[in-house]
Amino acid sequence: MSVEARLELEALDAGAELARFISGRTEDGAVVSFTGLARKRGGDGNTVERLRLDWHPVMTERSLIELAEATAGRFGVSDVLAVHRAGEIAPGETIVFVAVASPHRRQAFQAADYLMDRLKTEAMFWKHERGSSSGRWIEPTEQDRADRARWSD
Amino acid sequence: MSVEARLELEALDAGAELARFISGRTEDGAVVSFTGLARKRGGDGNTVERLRLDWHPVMTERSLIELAEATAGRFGVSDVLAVHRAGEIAPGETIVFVAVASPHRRQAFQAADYLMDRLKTEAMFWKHERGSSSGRWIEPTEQDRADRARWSD
Amino acid sequence: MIRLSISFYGEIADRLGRERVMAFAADDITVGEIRAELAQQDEAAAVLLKPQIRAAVDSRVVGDEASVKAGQEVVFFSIVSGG
Amino acid sequence: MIRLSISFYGEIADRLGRERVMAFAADDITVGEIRAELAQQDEAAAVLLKPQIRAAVDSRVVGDEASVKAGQEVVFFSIVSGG
Repeated sequence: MSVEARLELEALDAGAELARFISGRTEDGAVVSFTGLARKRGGDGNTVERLRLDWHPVMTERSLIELAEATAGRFGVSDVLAVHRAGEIAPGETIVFVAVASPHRRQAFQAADYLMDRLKTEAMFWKHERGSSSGRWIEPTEQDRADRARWSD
Repeated sequence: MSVEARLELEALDAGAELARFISGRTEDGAVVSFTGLARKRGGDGNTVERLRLDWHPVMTERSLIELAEATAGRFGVSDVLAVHRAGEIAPGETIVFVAVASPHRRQAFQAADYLMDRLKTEAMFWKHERGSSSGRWIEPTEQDRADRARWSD
Repeated sequence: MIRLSISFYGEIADRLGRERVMAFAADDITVGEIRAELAQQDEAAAVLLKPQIRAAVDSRVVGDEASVKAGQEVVFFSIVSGG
Repeated sequence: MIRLSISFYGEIADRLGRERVMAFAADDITVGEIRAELAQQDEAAAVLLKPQIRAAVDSRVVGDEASVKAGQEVVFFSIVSGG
């Protein structure tokens, strides 16, 4: 079992990450990935010009590693990869890429779903949306908290 | 909403498919993908040298399109892509790639999960595993049928 | 009399071959009658009487009551599995 | 007397700045006491008294009872959100 989690300050290339993750893989039949993209429209309906993710030099990457490890342990999947952007992000760019490999698909789907729910509410980022005239801080939504609460821990 | 489903007789490049699928996407925050890989070890535990997927010249691709459309309609997601290999496949090669884009992640996860359950049991392929000494036809497992039965239709 | 091209997919192709061209005395015939006729001619074809072996005519999945005319393509196929 | 570097992450950084260096009279001090001290000095810092503003000392998330010594880094942060 291998777990890789890292912070990416430059562009995150989801296609290349997936290609690398599946390369040479002959034991696992199933790879589920999640790609989170920066949306042009913010939670308040206004156009987003720039998303900024602040991060802490130590705690942020550590939170990614801990969440990826918790995921691998809980679902007994083969490998977990989590790559998360930080800094300034334009609409359409990839914010987060998560991939899980498993011999069977059910566990891979569940693990990726779980990891995303935890990243949304527990990864140590502070997210700020800037529109043409104003900015606002983004916190996990009620839906994010409800999604997280589906898992008993 | 756009639905794309196609049969691939040559190599299927999951990384390139994902890169193309997310490119220029600024309305959808969530892309879930599933990549199915040919495993070295068969369902009976023996080493697989070659997987062969037989297909029908008309019905197979149509079944992919119908399943992708049913998925898009059921979950109201933005876009669905399904690419399925046919012919001779070596261990480690990609058999199927599915991607779903949606404004929110819950629907994207559910739609990809649903589409895979239906592809496993309803896509019109006939799958044959060849080992060093013998061959066998692969049918959906009990687990595949149970997974399919989770969805009420 | 009609001549039909009948093809087989999946496990049944191992027993029956990929394709047969067959002649039938009638002007049309149902899918169920084709199954019965083949099973009578050929011991291996008894598998066609099992309900999990489905049929298609001109690339549409049909039931045993479907009638087949000259020039139509008949397919019998074993359980499918994708992904 | 100790001098501490205190940094702020998330929404509270808009009100309090990214970092402050502060001196305290005691040799050690708890996180809770730091919150109270800051809130007294600065009206905007009253936000630090809210329970959703968490604290970390030397990159470990801690409770208000945690004690801080010279040379340690203190972080206060608003609600986190990834993905």
